[in-house]
Amino acid sequence: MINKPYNNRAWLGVLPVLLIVAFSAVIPLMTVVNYSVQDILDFNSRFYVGLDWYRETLQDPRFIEAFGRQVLFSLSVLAIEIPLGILVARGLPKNGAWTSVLLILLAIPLLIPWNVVGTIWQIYARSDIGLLGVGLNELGLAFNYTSNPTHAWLTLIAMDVWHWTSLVALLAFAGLTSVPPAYYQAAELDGASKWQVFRYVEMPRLGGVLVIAVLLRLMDSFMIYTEPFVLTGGGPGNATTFLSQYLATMAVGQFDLGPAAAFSVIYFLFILLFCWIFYNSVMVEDAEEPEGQRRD
Amino acid sequence: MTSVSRWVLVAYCIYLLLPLYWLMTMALRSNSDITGQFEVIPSNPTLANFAEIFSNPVWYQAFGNSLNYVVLNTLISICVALPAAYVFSRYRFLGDRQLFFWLLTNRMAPPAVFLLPFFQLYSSIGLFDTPLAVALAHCLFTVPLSVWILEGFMSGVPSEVDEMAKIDGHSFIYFFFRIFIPINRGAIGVTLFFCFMFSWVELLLARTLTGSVTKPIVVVMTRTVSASGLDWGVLAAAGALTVVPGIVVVWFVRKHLVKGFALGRV
Amino acid sequence: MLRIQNVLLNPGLNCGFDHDFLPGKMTVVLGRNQAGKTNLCRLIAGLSTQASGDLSLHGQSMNNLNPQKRSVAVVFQAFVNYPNWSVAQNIASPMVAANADKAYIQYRVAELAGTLGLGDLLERMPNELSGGQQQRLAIARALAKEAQVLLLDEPLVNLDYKLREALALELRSLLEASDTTVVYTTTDPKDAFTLGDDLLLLDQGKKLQSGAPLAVYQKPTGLAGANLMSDPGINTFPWTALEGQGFSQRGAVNDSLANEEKGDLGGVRPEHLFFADRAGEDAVSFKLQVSALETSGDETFVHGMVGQELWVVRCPGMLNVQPGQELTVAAAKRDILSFGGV
Amino acid sequence: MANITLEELSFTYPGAAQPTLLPISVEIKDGEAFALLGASGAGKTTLLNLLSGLLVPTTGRILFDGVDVSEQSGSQRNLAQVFQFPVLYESLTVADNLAFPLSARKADNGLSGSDIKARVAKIAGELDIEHLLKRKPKALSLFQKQLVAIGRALVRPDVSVVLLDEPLTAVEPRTKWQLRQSLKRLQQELGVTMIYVTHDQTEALTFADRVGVMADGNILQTASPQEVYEHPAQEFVGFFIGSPGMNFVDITPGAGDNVYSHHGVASTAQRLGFRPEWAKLVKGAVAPELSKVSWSGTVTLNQVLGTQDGQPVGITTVMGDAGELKVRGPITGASGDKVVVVLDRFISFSNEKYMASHYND
Repeated sequence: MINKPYNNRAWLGVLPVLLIVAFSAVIPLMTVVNYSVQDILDFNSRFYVGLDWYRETLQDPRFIEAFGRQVLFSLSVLAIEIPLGILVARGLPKNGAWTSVLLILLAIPLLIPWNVVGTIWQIYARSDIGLLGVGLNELGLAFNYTSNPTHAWLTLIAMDVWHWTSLVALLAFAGLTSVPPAYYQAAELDGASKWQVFRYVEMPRLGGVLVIAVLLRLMDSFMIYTEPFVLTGGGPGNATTFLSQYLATMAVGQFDLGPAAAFSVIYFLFILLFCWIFYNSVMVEDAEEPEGQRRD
Repeated sequence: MTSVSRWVLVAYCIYLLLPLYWLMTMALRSNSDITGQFEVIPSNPTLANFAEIFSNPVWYQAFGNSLNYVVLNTLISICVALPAAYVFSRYRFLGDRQLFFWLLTNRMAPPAVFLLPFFQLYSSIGLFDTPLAVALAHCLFTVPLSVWILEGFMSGVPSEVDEMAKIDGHSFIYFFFRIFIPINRGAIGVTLFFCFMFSWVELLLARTLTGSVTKPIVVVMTRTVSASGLDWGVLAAAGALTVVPGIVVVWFVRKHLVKGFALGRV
Repeated sequence: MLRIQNVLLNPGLNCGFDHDFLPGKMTVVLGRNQAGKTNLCRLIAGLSTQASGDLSLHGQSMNNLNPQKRSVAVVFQAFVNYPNWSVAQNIASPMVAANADKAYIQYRVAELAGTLGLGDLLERMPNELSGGQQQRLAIARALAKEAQVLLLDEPLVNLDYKLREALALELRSLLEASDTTVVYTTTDPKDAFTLGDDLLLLDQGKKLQSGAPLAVYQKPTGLAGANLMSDPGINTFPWTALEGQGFSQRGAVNDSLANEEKGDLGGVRPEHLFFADRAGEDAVSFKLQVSALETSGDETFVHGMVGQELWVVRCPGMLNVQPGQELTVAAAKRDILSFGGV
Repeated sequence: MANITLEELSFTYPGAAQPTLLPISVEIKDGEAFALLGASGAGKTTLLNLLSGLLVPTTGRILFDGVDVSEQSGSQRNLAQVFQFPVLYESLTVADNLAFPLSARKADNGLSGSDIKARVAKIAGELDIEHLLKRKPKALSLFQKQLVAIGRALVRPDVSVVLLDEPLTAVEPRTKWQLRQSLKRLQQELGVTMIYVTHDQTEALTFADRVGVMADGNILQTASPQEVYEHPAQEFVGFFIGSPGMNFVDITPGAGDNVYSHHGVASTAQRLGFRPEWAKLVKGAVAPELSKVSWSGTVTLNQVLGTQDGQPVGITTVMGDAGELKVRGPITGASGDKVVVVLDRFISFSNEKYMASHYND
């Protein structure tokens, strides 16, 4: 695909997408921004309040706590899933019958509806009927994620690792299998150690794929809602109430539109930032390696 | 290094399978049996819970409702995304990069942000509690997702194929439907799968935009959580049933699965 | 007859060129990489390109006809076939587009597959074929269109040299009989002689000269044109090297036109040089310091220095000449080209 | 540097019906430049992978200086390989790339940091790529990258053999001959045993002291370029080398004395082979001298390839009772003329094997 001709008639192809997505994105987003700068008592009495709601939200201690918890959650999840994913990918056999079986096994958690993941872990970790819960208690740790915040946190992280590490593993595996066999052969002939093979042959190839994995995981974990809602409902207390959870309660529950709208806009801006990083890292046209044409 | 990673792989697979095993055992035991005594291997498994789901209208209607809007959403997304992805992969045009990026921001947008406006929008145009409402709302992420994945696959097909068709004398329509789409059937398969999964899985918007008439399975499952006197067996069975379609379909799209997850960027 | 007028092969150029392609004949467009060969093909076929120019076929303008409407068929450099269609469907594609009737398509596909050695591969998919077979399939499809103009853009460059040799001759016999106007682009002067009834020489988007292969070979209009017609290119020398060999600059038999690049210069083609054991009085000789040797069996290329210039001598058969030797090498006076400085 | 012996070496891919490589016995002397020439699918890559330790032989043995290495890995055989496209460590500079084979084996070759630097500087000097030492591979052209890859293969002073798998494939045609020349110069100067795999006859005949011509998983002939060109051991070798290759004509010499027996052609000979430049064209329908082997026919195609002394020179294709023959020389006749192809020299074959060379004195 060396040259893409410039052709504005191409807009015809893009119009339907624009209409549909604009209908479900632009109009609602405008209403959110609209609400975020007004105080609305009822339909016909609303007046402009400028950035008050933003200031209020940013100073709202519950927002800051929820934001802190969200960042802690996302970082801890990433810190586990990325290295674990690479290790799992390196453990996978490159070809042979076992490869496709293992790939499908790894893909299963990614295909389970998010709420069912919450349900599975809810059943699995309960201290009365759960294999994990009962097991841990047998070992003498008074484990109860419904009452103890730390236990709740650990269970949440364990669940997310269970749910999403496979994505990192599959992406890393795709990166590893894109290494032409000649590189491994050259390294072996050089007498490179296993560590040197990983650092000088595999890592340069993994770089691009890992950026995608990190950013995808960061964005998805940053807006997580369903699994914590099912597992802990944000409890005990609001020990595990993250941003989406807090915004959902504010927006639907108490109906104070202004702060909820401001909160939404702030939240969306964060996601926009991650998107921009993801877009620039993915769309850079890195020069493809010429594989040499197989002649016949 | 590889021996360590081989051990990590084995350990992780066990870690992966245990909860699934537990879900299956729970689904095969009646609620009283579960709360009765703790067993690792069920002594008297029964299929009562599954029977309950298939007989109780609340459950199977919920499955039906979910399927309703999910299929609708998937069809809309794929029909709309195909021409757009073709155009993104073949041409440069005014604002193409910005539009492509804007689509990405919608795929990544937290549903919570759109909760409030959607609720107002759809109720104001009288679409509340209809499958179309949730289908259209989910288009917010399934359409961008489809465009990105399809564009990733389509830019793998050399543009000489398009030019060859032109020179052979085929009209664009003939080329698009009889040559281009068959070449990309693998990509379309995996895109359909991802739209289906994303729409099937989403809870927040589905719960907000549906009332009693079109209550989807995701809502039924989470609603029973908060009620006291919870029937674990039935819940586990329902969970197991929702896992099945994923596993069945994954076999067909396994070749392109990873590329799909990476939004076509691998 | 295909006529192209004020053609600008890339936007940077200021003056376009015209050319008439001999109807029913095979014209070879010879030029280095990036000379604009592919842009020319895309312009004639009507595909998107930066090149611009007026095209007319049998008098009617083709400028604003889309590729579907132009009676032009193309074979690309990379073997392009429809991956989702079988060999038979691939060949039938242009006829299906022209909605010819079924029986005729059936017959024509079998006939074309036969002539191009794909007879027993009709049900196979393109990716199951070898490189040579894939390109034969692309050629069969191009012929199936029965267009008045057939463009072949360096079709053989990705093939093994033995396959290239065979396919070049096959193409020649296939296209000689037909009354299609064929345009064949290449970087290899050998193709120019094997396939070309007429030649068009391109250099950085500009037309150097055109004409029959032998005429262009013997009467290059400049250094660039002369270089294109020999592989490796022309050996050049300052006129002073010919002192006392009874040779006047302007007296050269084939006094070619002035050339702007390097000023007063003499040139001799590698294949016109021979080792000096039989240098008669109608020849000139040079001192060659041998630096390297290349042989392909039927020919040997002797690389060496003559004064400050790097020369190549191309002689038949195998030679046992050692690097480091100093030899005298000669060429007939009539083979000396002179490029007077402007 | 090692002397390499292959004894009845063959290979069958698991699950394949017949062997990809038939039993081969060849001896490659220490410091020799050996070329494996064959079309795609002739089995040269399989043989290369057996030599590099990637594949284990089905039958036969590989000996490096008399030691059986058939089961050993590539690194145990202490060899190096240059691939079709440049294989470099993207994250390391050129200098580190060149030093890597030495530093990675520092334990057993006992070289100090300064020895390695000196060795790298020497190799960089040989390939005149000193100005690239500080750069990363990304910043180099394809030609330069392949030069560095060759440097990596030569940097180990004790390398047993260097295998080259069609190293010029990805290089721009115009610059191929420069890379060929530096490779040949380095081989002679460093005296490293090199095995060069290619399907291009010019690369093989230019580079090698001896050429092994392969077809259908077998080495048909192993001889010097001159020998392989002048006296092909099999008809395929005569056809494959040379462009166009050898002409072949079926003959039945029979017992009595005839033009064939005058040239010492054995009665059991079945075919004659002659290269286009070993024959001359004579105008007219009848052979001038009966003492020479000749066939009459009509000219069907004139391929001009240039001029000699102002006269067009090239390949003339003649269609006659002996089939289609190609003759290289001055183009005299136009297509349709009656001509006679007179042989100056030819080779007699019986069941496709070389019997003898025959000359017209």
